[in-house]
Amino acid sequence: MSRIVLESLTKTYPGAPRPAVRGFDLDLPAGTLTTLVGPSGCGKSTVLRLIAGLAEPDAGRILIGGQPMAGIPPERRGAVLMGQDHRLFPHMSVAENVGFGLRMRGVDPAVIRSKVADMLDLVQLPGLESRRPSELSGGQAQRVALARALVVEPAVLLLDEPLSDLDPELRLDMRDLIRRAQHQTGITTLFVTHDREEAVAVADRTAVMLAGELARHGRPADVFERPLTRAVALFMGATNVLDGRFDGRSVTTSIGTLTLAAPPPPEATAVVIRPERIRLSAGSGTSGVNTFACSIKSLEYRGTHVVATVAAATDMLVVAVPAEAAAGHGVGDPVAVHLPPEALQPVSG
Amino acid sequence: MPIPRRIVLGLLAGALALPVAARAAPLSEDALRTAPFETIVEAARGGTVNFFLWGGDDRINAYVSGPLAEALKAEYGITLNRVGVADTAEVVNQILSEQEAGVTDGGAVDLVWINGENFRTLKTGGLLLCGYAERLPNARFVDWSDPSIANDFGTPVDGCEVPWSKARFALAYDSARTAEPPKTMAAFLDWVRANPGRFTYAAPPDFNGSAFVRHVFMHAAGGAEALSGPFDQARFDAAAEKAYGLLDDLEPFLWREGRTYPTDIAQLNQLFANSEVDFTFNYEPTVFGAGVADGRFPETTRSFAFDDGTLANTSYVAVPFNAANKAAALVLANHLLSPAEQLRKADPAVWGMATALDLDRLTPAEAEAFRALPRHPAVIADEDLADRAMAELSADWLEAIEKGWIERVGR
Amino acid sequence: MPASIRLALMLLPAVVVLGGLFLGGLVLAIIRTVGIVPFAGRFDPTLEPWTRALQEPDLLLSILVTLWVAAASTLIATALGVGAALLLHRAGGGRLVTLLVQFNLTVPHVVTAVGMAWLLGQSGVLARLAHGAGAIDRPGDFPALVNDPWFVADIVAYVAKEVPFVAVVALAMLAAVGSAPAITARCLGATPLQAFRHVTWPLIRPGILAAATVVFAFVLGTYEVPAVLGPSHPKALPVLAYQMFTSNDIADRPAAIVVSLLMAAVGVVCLVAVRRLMRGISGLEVVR
Amino acid sequence: MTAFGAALPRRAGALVRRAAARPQGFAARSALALLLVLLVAPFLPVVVWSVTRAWFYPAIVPQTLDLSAWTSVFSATSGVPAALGRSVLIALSATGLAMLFGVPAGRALALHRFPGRRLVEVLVLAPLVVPPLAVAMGLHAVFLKIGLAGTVPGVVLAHIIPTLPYVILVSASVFSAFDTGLEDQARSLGATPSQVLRHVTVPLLAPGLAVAALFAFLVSWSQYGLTLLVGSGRVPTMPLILMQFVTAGRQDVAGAIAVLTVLPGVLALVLSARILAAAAARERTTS
Repeated sequence: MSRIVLESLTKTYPGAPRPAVRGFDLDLPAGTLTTLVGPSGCGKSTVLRLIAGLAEPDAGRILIGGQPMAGIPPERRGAVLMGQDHRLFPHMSVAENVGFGLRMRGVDPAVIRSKVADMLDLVQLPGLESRRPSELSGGQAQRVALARALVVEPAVLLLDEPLSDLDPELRLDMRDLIRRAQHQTGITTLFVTHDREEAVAVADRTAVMLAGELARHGRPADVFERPLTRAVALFMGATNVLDGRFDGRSVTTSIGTLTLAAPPPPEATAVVIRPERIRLSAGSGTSGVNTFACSIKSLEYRGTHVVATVAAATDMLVVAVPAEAAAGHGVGDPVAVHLPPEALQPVSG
Repeated sequence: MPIPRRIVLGLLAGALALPVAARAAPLSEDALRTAPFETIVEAARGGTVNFFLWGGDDRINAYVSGPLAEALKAEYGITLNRVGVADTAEVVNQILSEQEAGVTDGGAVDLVWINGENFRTLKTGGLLLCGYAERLPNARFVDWSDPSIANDFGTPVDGCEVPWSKARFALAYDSARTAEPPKTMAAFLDWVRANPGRFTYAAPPDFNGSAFVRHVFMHAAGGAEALSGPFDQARFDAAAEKAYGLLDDLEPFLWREGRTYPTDIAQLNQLFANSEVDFTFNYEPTVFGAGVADGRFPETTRSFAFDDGTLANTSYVAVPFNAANKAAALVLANHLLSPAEQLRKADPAVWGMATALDLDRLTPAEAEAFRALPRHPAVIADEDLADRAMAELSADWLEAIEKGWIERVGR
Repeated sequence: MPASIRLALMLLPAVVVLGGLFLGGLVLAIIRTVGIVPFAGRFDPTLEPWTRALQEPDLLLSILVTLWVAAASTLIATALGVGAALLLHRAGGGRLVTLLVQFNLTVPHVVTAVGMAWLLGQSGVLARLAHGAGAIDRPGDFPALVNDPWFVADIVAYVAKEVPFVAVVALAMLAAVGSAPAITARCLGATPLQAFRHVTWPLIRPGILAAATVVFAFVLGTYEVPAVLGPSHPKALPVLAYQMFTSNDIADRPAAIVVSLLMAAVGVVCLVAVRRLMRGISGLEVVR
Repeated sequence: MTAFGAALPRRAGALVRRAAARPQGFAARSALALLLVLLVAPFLPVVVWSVTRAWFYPAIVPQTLDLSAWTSVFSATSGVPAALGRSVLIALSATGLAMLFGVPAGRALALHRFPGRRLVEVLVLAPLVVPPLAVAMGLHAVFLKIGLAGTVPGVVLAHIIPTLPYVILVSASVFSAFDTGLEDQARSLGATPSQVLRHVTVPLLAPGLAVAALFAFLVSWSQYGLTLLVGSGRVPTMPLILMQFVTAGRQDVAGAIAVLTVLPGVLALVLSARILAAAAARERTTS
């Protein structure tokens, strides 16, 4: 159980036009599970490779348990990487795969056997020792990979999109398993994902990474609800961004003047609101604060909910409405939208 | 880095490591020419001698690597390393290459079986150790005044090589197919014209094919005397006109109408053995006996020489200027001349190559042993050959004839 | 270790070895033909070896027959090799069949040449069978295939040797392409022949052409096969070069190098071609 | 046809398909058989000659069984056993060195982009298409000067020229299909670089590397001209000894030597086929 500190990491791959990671700072308290979320190609995996020692940073420091990692080879860092592709060694049995790290450390075979059995119990695959990787299902393979990573009791567990190749059902199971295993072992874990829901679901802390830089870091709910910057907000799914002029607790936007729940920070340039936080009501009544008349431009059925695009003044808003609430509406119907002040988040950038 | 560097470097060093030959303290060239032979024997003891010779006959190989090597080891403690080559020209080439590369000492070749233009090339290039030959103790059994010993294809030997064997040209036929072979060149040529497709000869510069062409040349020139002595362009031109004309006219009657020729004597031998043609020939008639014994020729093979004369030569051993083990080479050259070793080599059961010694210089018992050696029925009697022997042309003549053949007949 | 140094260490041994031995040897050969032998400290610039070699009366004919043998062998070997691969691919030839096809890969050229001489010669096995069947009387009645000016036995020997090589490459290409494209073509209405002609062949062609180029260049430079099976005249280029190199006349040697350099020049033309053809096959182009 | 076949009961469908496939299968099999005969034919007289002598035209079958060629080949004075050993030593050394130099280079070419890549590729491919005679003639003088000409190490070095490109090409294609993530994974799990090599890279690539080694071995084993020139005729390998007896017209001895010359290559082929088959079997049983 170790604290991991990343200090202004920068890494540029040879021949690449810009750095994959730039001035990246992150503090992972010991024993926590942090998710690192960002779009594809933002440099998340590079951060993991840098921590694992599979790539060397051009600048910056990595501290694991207070130890600077510069020049320490991967096998001596105690940081185990587990990827989306389970990367089980195809020429070894499940037991040999799980026991690999221990074998490399010269651990007594009897000890290896018992630890392997324990780990397979933990990942709920008891008795599969003699199987070959090719005889496993995708979910099983991923569990074996998790067991293989955990068995060496690493200081840090680095998970690189471990769920993205799994079916939706399995994803949830595996997510729970990872969460449980992390709790049980207390291994400091960095979990990389591009799925923002996953990112906030399992984590103690969530970090958002955009274009090689750390954009936001905090408790999952904070990051989700209070993105602080336009880019983070967009990435976290706050589709509606309204530029505006701030004046005390009100802001003038293209759809009208909105009232905020709290005074905005001075650097705020826009407000954002998530589609599911906007309320839609029939008719054109515009009574109440932050309520505007609009008309429905399109309706898109999404199963659990309906996504409505509404025209409000000169702008468009995207609204997510529970399916049954949307039942009475049709394209072209006049409606009223209400933007609750507490759901409006001022952002900068 | 998947492979530790020290392993790579270690293997590289291993691969590049040169074999360091242990050598006895070498005698100077002068010492080799002047010192008592015992000194040379002492200097050679425990050493090695690399003997280069044609390696395509397992009987020769077995003789050299077997009894000869054993005798050298037993008597002098010298290890004989036989190096078989496909063509003696390769050895000449090796020595030329070494000279060109500036390898003036520690050369690969200690002793080489050689004669003719190969000898001339090395001698004129100054690439041989000279002046020791007649000083070898066993040199007293050799008649150095015999022109066929003193001149190697017209090149004076000058103590630069030591005679080993004598050879005379003979033709072979299959008595089951050809009752009575034509015994003069004129009759032979008539036979060829009368039996189209049943004769061919190996294309010069094959050693034996070239010898056959020289026989035709001497016939066309009206006898060996016309071509004797040093090379003369006018005499050559006159003879060439007739000889190449004759060979050209012969082509339609040859195997495959003379469009192509066997490239070496082995091919001609196979054509003969499989009755594709009715004659083969060789500068060393014991080959016919050996060939019957090892299944290369039919049992009914017999041999003969032209009544109007057959070429004779001597083959020698020589020591290159840069030989690494000159003393051991001299000891071996001397040993090859010993009557006992010459007798063993002349035995058809061992090899059958005719001796280079002058029997008159041996004890009567020794001489009798040579005369009493058995003869294979396929091999022409030595006295039949000796009667008809003609001296070889000089190497210049030889080269001009070969070159002319390639240009005028071969293509 | 920085990645660039690691990379250099991976490449360096091969580059040094090939650069030193291959390029070094080639450069030494070239400068020697103009009279420079650095290791013997000789420096007498001259073009004599070039004029000597180019005046060699058989040179042009030798070049032509060598090209003829290489072209004919390559064409036939490639066609048969691809055919064998298709058959093996389809019939899924057992391990034994595959091993037998590959058997010739293990046979040194000199052995194949010798065997071919004994098989195809006018008194060889086939001639004897023909005699046994009453088709010929004397060896001379059997067609002259060995040592003939058309190099028939040479070509047959190369074909026998190189078919397995082409087949192995073609099998690998076929395995890489898989049967899906051809099946798709068949589903779209192509006949088996059309499917091969328009779909499978274009996909495997680069590999086949590369293999054919290697075969061509190899045949161009091989000494032992024409030495055993070629006629006394004209001589294949490698035979001519080797005979000149081992000639008793030391002045012939740089000329021999000129002849083998001419051979290499043809090889370089092949290299340019193969570089174009190699695109898309072999690991060289598959870069992460 | 597909729909029809699917509608039939399973067994009947299989019969119909087999019947439809038969004429084609027969033609294919006959064509293959014919090709096999063509490929193996030149080797048959070689084998027959090794156990007979005096086998003259027009005899189709040799009149005598005679093993004296084998006796003579295996006699201590023939030099053939020594040449066989020498050939094996040379081919194994050349293969080992070519693998040592070539496998890392193949990996670099398959997995990395770097400046000068094109040049390296050209250098690697060049020995495949430039006949070795010119190169050998150039090397000859240097090798003589430094004492490598006519020595086994010299011949081994020369054999690296034709073998290395094959090793690099084959290993490049092997590495291009290799997931280097497995190596990273192993490092991350605590394996040192040499442990990764031993436990992950080599076992996984063994089949491909076996093919590379087989090619190298066969290429070296088959060399004639290079050995003759660089060896100055003093490093008699099996092909050289064979040629000596061929040019001497000793078909019986040449036949026996030829058979011996083929054996190690066949052995290498069978060995690598077994490695490949074992790898394939592993894949099969586990899928």
